[in-house]
Formats: sequence, C-alpha cells, structure tokens
Amino acid sequence: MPVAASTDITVRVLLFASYAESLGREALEVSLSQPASIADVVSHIRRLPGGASLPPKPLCARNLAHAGQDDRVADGDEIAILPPLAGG
Amino acid sequence: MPVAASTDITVRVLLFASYAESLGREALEVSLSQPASIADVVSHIRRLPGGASLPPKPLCARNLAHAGQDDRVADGDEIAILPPLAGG
Amino acid sequence: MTFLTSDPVELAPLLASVQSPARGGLSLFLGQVRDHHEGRAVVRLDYSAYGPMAEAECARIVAEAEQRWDVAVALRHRLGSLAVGDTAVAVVVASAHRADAFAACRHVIEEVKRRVPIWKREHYADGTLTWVDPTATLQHV
Amino acid sequence: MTFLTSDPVELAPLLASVQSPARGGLSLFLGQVRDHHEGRAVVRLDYSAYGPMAEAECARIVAEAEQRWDVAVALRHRLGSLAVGDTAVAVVVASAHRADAFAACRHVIEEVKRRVPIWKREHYADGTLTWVDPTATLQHV
Repeated sequence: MPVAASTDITVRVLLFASYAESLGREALEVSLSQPASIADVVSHIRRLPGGASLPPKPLCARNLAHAGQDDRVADGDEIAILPPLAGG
Repeated sequence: MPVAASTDITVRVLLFASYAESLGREALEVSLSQPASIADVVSHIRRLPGGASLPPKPLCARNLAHAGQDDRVADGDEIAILPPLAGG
Repeated sequence: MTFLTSDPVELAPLLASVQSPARGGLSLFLGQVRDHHEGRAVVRLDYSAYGPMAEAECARIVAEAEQRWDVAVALRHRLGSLAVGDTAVAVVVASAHRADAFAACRHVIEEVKRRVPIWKREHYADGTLTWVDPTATLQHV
Repeated sequence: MTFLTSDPVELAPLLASVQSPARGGLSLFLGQVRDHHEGRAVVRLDYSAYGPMAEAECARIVAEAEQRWDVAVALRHRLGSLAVGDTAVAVVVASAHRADAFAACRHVIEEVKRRVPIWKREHYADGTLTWVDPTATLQHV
C-alpha cells in the first residue's frame, strides 16, 4: 500500500467579517503536512488565539469555490473560511 | 306555484373588439321578457346581422362584473359580451 | 387609483407607491410587446379595454392579493398604440417576505390575463392585422 | 460582467442588458434595506464580500439559470454602507415565457442568498452593531 510522502504544503487562508474580527486578521499563511484537507486547515485556525469562537465545521471555499470539509488542499491553494452568508 | 310576471325589461348591451366589428356597433338596447338570463341576451344578439359569428356561450359581464350564462338580468343592467381577453 | 393609462408605464411611481421601510422584498413583472406572434412579424399593437369594468376588475384583483398575502400591490396596464419593446403591463409587489412577494406578483399577472377585459389588435409587417385570441393558441408569454 | 458594485443599483441598465424583442416577459426581484431586524431599529447596513469568489459565484448562478431556463439574467449586489430603503440586490430576468422568468428569478435570489460570500453588519438606533447571521433566525426577507 503506497504511503503519501509527508512533505509540507503552504496555503493562504482568508478570514472574513466576524471571523476576521475574532482572529484579529484577514489573511495568513498556514503550513500543513500532506495529505491535508479543509478540516485540517480549520483545525489549525481554531487553535490560534481567538479561533475557538469559530464553529468546528464552518462554511469554506477553496480557490473561489465552495468546498467540503473533506476536500483535499494543495500547495498554493487559497482557502477561505466563511461566516454565515448574509447577502441579498 | 307562482309564475313570474312577463313584463318586458330593457338592458344595455356593449360589444367590444372583434364582436363590435362583427355586429357593426358597440352598444345597443335590448328588450326581453322576464325572467331573462345572460344566455337570453346572447341569443338575441346572435340573431342580429353579423351575430352568428359570436360563440354560443361567450364571456359576459353584468354591471362591470363577470357573469355566468344562467345569471338573471334586470331592467337597466349593462350587459357586456366580451371577446377572448388578451390583456397583459 | 387608476390602473389603465394611455401613457408609457413608468416603474418609479409604481415602486414608490408600494415601498416602505418594513417591506424589503419586491417582486415585479413587466409584460412587453414582442416582435413575433405565432411566427408572424409584429410591428405594432393596439390595446383597448372595457374601461370601467377593467378598472373595477383590476381593483378587485389587487384587493384580493392584498388580503391573501401580506403585500402591497401596484398594477398598471397601458392602452392605445404600442410599439415592439413597449411595456404593456407592470405589476409591482412589496412585502416583508419574498415568498409572499413572488406568489402575489405571479397571481396578479395571471388574474389580469384571465379576468381583465382588455383586447389587443396586432399589426403585422405585411400590413395585415388581427385581434389576438390567446385561447386559440398554446403560445403565451 | 461585474455583479458587485459600490454604487446605487440602477434598474435601467439591468433591464437594458436582458431585454430583447423576443423576450416579452420580465420578472424582477429587489431586496431593500429594512428598518427593523428581530425587533431592533436598523439605521444603516454595511455589506462586505469575498470579492473574487462572490463574482465567480454570481457568474455561476447566472450561467446555471440561463442553462436551465430559456432566460437572460442580470444580477447586481451592492456593497458598502447602505441606508434604510436602499436596494441591496437586484435580479432581472427576461424570457419569452413568464413562467420561466418567474422561476429563474426566484431561483437566482435564493441561490445568491445561499451561496454568494457576502456579509452584512447592522447598525442599530441605540448605537450598537452586529454581524447578521441568517442561519440563527427564522426571519428572512
């Protein structure tokens, strides 16, 4: 059974609205071991100061499209963590 | 069993659009024996020159409201015979 | 209120008549003159009405919608000679709830077509003209 | 096409972008800022967005609607500071068939609310402000 090489990847994480306020920032770089999922990015963010106020499974996007918690992330991806949408 | 008195009544009949063109007029007075219904007014109009092109049961109105063929008409009523509606 | 007009239909006054700070959802329907009908090229339409009944029927339709849903309704139908692209009918519905706004707007335009005594005569590119009978065709806007 | 704007939403250019002589039925939805939310007096709203994704998501929603129905769709959402009564979102749908126009218009506004990354912060008459979370309440416009 092949084992994925555990090389690090770096993704850019964007925070918005109430989440940006909780974390005190709107963007950061996060390094993760491969393979990594959206859920791994969220776990990382929730361990940062102010991150505990985020829900365990927030709405997320990967490269400008909605993404599921189990979706893989790749090096260089733009991952957005989205507070409840309120457009319209 | 009471019998309705057969006194004449007079109604004003309005014709519109294609029906007015068929009959060559937009309004006329029609006298009928009581009791009389919308259907009786229509029958009278269909016997006039040009009236045969009207359908046997056209859409009708009595005093500015839609009326059924069996609705009674009274002296002084305004009865309108309406071609297929095409508003909107 | 007057529901029939021989002037061009303007949206702004209709919107103003139903807007309120409590009603944040507006559903509108506009019916405009098309350039074709049953494959024939239309150049102009003449709308005529049984005026007093058309006004009364429009008032009844609006009152019924405002009773059935939590909405404010504005309705205007143009009469006279219309060119392709002109607005023949406008329905504007405002509500605190967008589902109500959509439902009432749809209901009003359907009832206008079904109940209001208005007729139209189409003028075709070949110079002929016909009274339109929507019941004689499956084609509806 | 740009779906987000910081300028007031004007209907005329949206209508012009979808109107055609073959599409005689137009369904519009306007969402305007209400003066109350959950019993609190609202004086102002700030809309913000994840701009690039919001544009992409609006484009996908419009494309999906134009594929599913025989319609042309225009969509505009305003960002920035809005006052009570200002139009926050406008959907304009033109079709040869009014049933399609209504269905597509309703679908687009529902999808915008469900999918487009836009947030709003409400400023209340008492000087406080809150990020609005529609999932936390049953009250929807």
